[in-house]
Amino acid sequence: MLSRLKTMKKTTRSNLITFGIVIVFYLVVQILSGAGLTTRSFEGQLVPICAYVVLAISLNLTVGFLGELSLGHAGFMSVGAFSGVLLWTLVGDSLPAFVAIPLAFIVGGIVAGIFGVIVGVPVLRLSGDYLAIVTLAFGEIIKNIINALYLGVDENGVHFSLTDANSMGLSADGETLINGAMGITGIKKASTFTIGFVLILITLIVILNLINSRTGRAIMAIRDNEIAAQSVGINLTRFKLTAFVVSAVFAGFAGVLYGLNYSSLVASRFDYNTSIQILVFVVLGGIGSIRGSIIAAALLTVLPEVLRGLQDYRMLIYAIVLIVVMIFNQSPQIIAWRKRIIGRFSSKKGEPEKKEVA
Amino acid sequence: MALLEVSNLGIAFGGLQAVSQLDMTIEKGHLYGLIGPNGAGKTTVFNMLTGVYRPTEGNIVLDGQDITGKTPEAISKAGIARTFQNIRLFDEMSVLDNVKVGMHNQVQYGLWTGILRLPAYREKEHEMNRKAHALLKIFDLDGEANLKASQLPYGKQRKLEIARALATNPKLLLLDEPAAGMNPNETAELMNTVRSVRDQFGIAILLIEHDMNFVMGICEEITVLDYGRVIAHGDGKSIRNNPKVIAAYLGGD
Amino acid sequence: MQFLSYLISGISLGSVYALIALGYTMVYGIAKMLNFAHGDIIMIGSYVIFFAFGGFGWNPILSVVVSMVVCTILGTVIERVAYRPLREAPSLAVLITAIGVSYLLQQVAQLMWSPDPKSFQSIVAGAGLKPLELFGGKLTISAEAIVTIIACVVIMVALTAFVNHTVPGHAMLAVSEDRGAAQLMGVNVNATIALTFAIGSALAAVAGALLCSSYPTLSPTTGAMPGIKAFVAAVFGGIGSIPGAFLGGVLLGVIENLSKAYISTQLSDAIVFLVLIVVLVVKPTGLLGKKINVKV
Amino acid sequence: MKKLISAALASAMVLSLAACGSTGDSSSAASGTGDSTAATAEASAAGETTPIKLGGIGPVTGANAQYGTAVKNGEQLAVDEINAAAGYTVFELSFEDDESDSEKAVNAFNKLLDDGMQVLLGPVTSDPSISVAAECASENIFMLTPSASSQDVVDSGAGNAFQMCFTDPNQGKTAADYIAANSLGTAIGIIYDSSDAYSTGIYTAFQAEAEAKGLEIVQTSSFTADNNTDLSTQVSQCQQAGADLVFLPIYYQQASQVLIAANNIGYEPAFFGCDGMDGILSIDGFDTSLANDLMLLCPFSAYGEDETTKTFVAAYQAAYTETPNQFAADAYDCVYAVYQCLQDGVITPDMSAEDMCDALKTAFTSMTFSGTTGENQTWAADGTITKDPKVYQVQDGAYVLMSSKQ
Repeated sequence: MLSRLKTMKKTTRSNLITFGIVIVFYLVVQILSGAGLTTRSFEGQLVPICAYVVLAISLNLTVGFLGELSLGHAGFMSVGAFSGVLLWTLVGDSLPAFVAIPLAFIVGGIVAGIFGVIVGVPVLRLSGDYLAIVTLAFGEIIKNIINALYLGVDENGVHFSLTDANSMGLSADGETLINGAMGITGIKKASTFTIGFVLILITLIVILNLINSRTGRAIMAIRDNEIAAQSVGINLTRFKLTAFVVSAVFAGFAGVLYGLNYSSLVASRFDYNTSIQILVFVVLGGIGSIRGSIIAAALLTVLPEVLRGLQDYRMLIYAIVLIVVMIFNQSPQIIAWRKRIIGRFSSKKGEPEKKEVA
Repeated sequence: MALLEVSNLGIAFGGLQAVSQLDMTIEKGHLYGLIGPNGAGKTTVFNMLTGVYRPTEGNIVLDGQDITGKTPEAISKAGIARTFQNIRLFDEMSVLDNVKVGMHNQVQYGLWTGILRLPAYREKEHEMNRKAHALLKIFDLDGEANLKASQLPYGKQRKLEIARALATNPKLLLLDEPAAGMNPNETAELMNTVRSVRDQFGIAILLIEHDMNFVMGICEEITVLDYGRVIAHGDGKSIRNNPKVIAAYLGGD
Repeated sequence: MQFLSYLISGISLGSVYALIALGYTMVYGIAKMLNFAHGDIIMIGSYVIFFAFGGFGWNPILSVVVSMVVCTILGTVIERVAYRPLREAPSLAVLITAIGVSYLLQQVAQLMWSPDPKSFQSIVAGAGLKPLELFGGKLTISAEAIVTIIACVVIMVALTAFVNHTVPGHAMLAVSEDRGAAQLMGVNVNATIALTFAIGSALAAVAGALLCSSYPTLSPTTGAMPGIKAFVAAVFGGIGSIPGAFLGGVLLGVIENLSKAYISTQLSDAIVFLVLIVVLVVKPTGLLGKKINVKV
Repeated sequence: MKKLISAALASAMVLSLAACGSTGDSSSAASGTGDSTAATAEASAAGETTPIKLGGIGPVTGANAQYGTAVKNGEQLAVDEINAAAGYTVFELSFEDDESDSEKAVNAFNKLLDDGMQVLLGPVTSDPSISVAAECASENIFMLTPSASSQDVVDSGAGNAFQMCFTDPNQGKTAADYIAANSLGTAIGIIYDSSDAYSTGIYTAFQAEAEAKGLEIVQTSSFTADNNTDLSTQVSQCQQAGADLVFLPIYYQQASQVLIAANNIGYEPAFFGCDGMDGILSIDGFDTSLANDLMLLCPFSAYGEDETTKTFVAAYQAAYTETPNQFAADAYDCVYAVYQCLQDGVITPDMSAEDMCDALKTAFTSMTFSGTTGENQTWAADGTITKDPKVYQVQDGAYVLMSSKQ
């Protein structure tokens, strides 16, 4: 087994390690939890961690593999969450959970994917910072509109309004489904760590397989050199859009997972700050490194909770940690200095290893 | 019928006529040189042939198919591949993957086949790997298959670019200054490689090159461009002795 | 008449965006980074004025100058400590660091000055300027609006002149075109970028003074949303272009205010952002942005 | 290798921060409640009972930090007073930040439960409260929110969540009734925050009730958290529509902007706000003369003459050098409401959180509570409060109770 692990392709081995980390983490948590060794606080963070991990992996597809900066990832999370949760509130009581929950995820993913196409078609004509700002704009538009969206049903059918609740004209026994800025309330919690874990596995399988396929190579070729990619016959629009939409679909899944974890869901939660927060996971974990995204998303979600003891200084310290880690990890001078230090310890190993593509 | 027929090709950028009235015929399996002083419009011709620029006049016919003004993607599919003056590799991808990207339209399978790892995936990937390794072997790159493209030395990067272009299974290969920055030994080696590629794959090759020994030593037919116009055409010997060409290169006009 | 009044308040709001956008665009043009913390420097500058002018009762001009000095020092220190080590790192790394700095400044402000909002006393009114009444009082233009618009135009012209006609300005242009080449030509790149941050931050102080004079609520998050809008404005106009930032800012303010007045107060942001997207899709480098040709 | 190092570094940082965090925690708690620590020592020496652990949740960082901070201060003040009066630690309060976000609020709730919280006095804002109320329902924890006024909060709590403040619909309806009964305006303009649950909730109920009472609404303008920099357009719209009363179901921060904008264009309608308006007179730098004649429907007045209010305001000013607003007052009352149950023997410190929840639910629905935010307040079984609505008018920088015809 071990010898096989050594001889297999580097990429495959790296991917297996990533899966291994996720699975071992899940098992350890389950065992500890079964033995009553975990705190509520920790268990409560597991579902959001899973959601952020999925978000970070999916954003990494856009940022790390397609090479485009998106600042609107929370927008896809938002439409996914709202559509999935809406479906859940409608059918959650009538259908068995094992049907209704996957259905909510599918609906959330599809709707997010549709938005991915709507946003992607105009956005992907742009590049660089212009693309970034337009994705940010789309995210804010989505937030703004859902914040003003009122949706309800009564015996006369579906009502909606973009002004206020009264102008929906619901009858007295009508039910408000989306209540503008108050969003959806009274959601029956459905997310569990196991669902989150399964979602992470699916995300990993799909995205890692995608990257290591013809489509993935085309996407990375576009990232590395658009002109050369075109010259070997790659349809830029099609593959850019593929990456963007797959990324949006998984953001939608993550949104559903997140939305089903709380009894209320509001659109303002998914603002540009959330998009940036996800981007921080990706950058800190290493652009293009799936495993890095997973670890960074988990650590940075836990960090503010660990810092609770600092009371008012909590977010201050968080900000400082962010800056310091960024400089420590990314500054060329400090990386060189770090290498010297490490070199001193591992100089016996002989010549520096040639870096291979992970 | 000739492989490539270019007639009356021209392009203007704003008011500037970069290339005009270019006629060129390349036969199957020929080694063809395009030379001229700096700024003569050679790379512009390449860019029109490969669809990077849309010509403002004239026609390009490849193997009986009019490809004038088509997208780079369509032209690649039609059978023209190229390398670039300033090397354009997929730097962060492995040497092997660079070549496999070149096979994008040769060995195909869909998104879902890749994601779900359907049986076709294994089969096609295997085929790609086999072909890619064979190509790399020709350029003596098979030892570096798993390195990042950007980690290759300069000369090998040029070779990798040619290998990637060949992976698209072209009828016509355009090489933009393939010997730039190489020492005489490397150049000589490259000449052999280019010849053997032509022989082995039976394709036509059009190349831009400043190294006259290279061009004269390898090309069966040469067109000379100056200020966007053809000033001479013929075999190496006739070009070498053409007074217009000498004048253009010495700047005596 | 009512339309005119909405238009003018739109131009006034837009001028504030433009002032902030000028700082964004300068820094972007020269240092090639999106300084997300710019809005928060504005906030700090506004607090300085709040205490200097409102608290200690200093002269309004003096208060602004003090705030400019504080912001300049702050901006330069941030550049030196947080951004310069990442000069050669991927641009995303600097972006994230800038976001970290933004959080940091907000937290510091909250700890120092409490999260309670302050009501900012207009320095314009404090300087004794009165609103302008036109058409027999049917149209009132606030003194703040007039000062903001004038200040914005003056600063834009001054910046353009500085960049085009002075030695440090030329150094900025050189660094903006090609950092490596500029260095070879003997331009001190670090000093030039530091200077850019200094100027951008001084501008932020002015922007803060005028922002809070017109819209008087001051809290630790005051700078965040205007900062984002100004960033949008800078891109709208063509990021890196000084007149573009001005044009983008003013247009953004006008569009925002007119859509509030005539379409929907709730959806004005969606409309603003939609216009931005349409403009960028039609003209991918913004209204006055330079087209970048990639040489093949 | 590089990644390994970074990961190791990151975790080391987290650990070290956690370490200094916990020390920081204990020291800050000690310094924050100096006399209560002394009291603890004394109490344990005297063999007194263990303290009841109260938990608070609210935004103390981020855009809504001023509300959370006021609540935190109000709760802490009440706890300190009670402990000092009793001579031992009756209550122990831990207050956790939620940045006004559901996710963080539920995290905070879980943390508090881990730390042995028995009663929850929070959260402060509506959306987090809805999520936390659902947790309280499933864990059987008693929740009393000082300020989360959405009807959905008590609905979500399924009987475990109680409010110290009016529900939003109740405020909107009461405001409309009051305006109609006293003929305060004939043409009504409204400016509300459509991105805020509190503001939208009041607005919706107000609009419906105004229609029922025959009040004419001539202009409805809104803003969102993202475009509230400039509110002059909304004010102009009300002026244009000829509104003689502008209803402002918004927080004091934006309300001050509305008043300044109206003053700038010489627009002088009557202004009427709700409890979120309270605090406007203590905004640093605000020219309070602009608020003259402003009316507000608010259960609490820092200028009240009754003994409870005077004691509270004086103590609050001494502790935090600012005038308390209704957030602080509601929070203060929350602690005293629980204290009343303790004194009545309804709860004892050794009870589990679940038992305490059951006991408090019964007690709250049957008891009468008088505090800084009203006399003889009672709770319905669903958790909503009933108290006398009071309308104040600002006169010379203080509130004056308006004579009401209801």
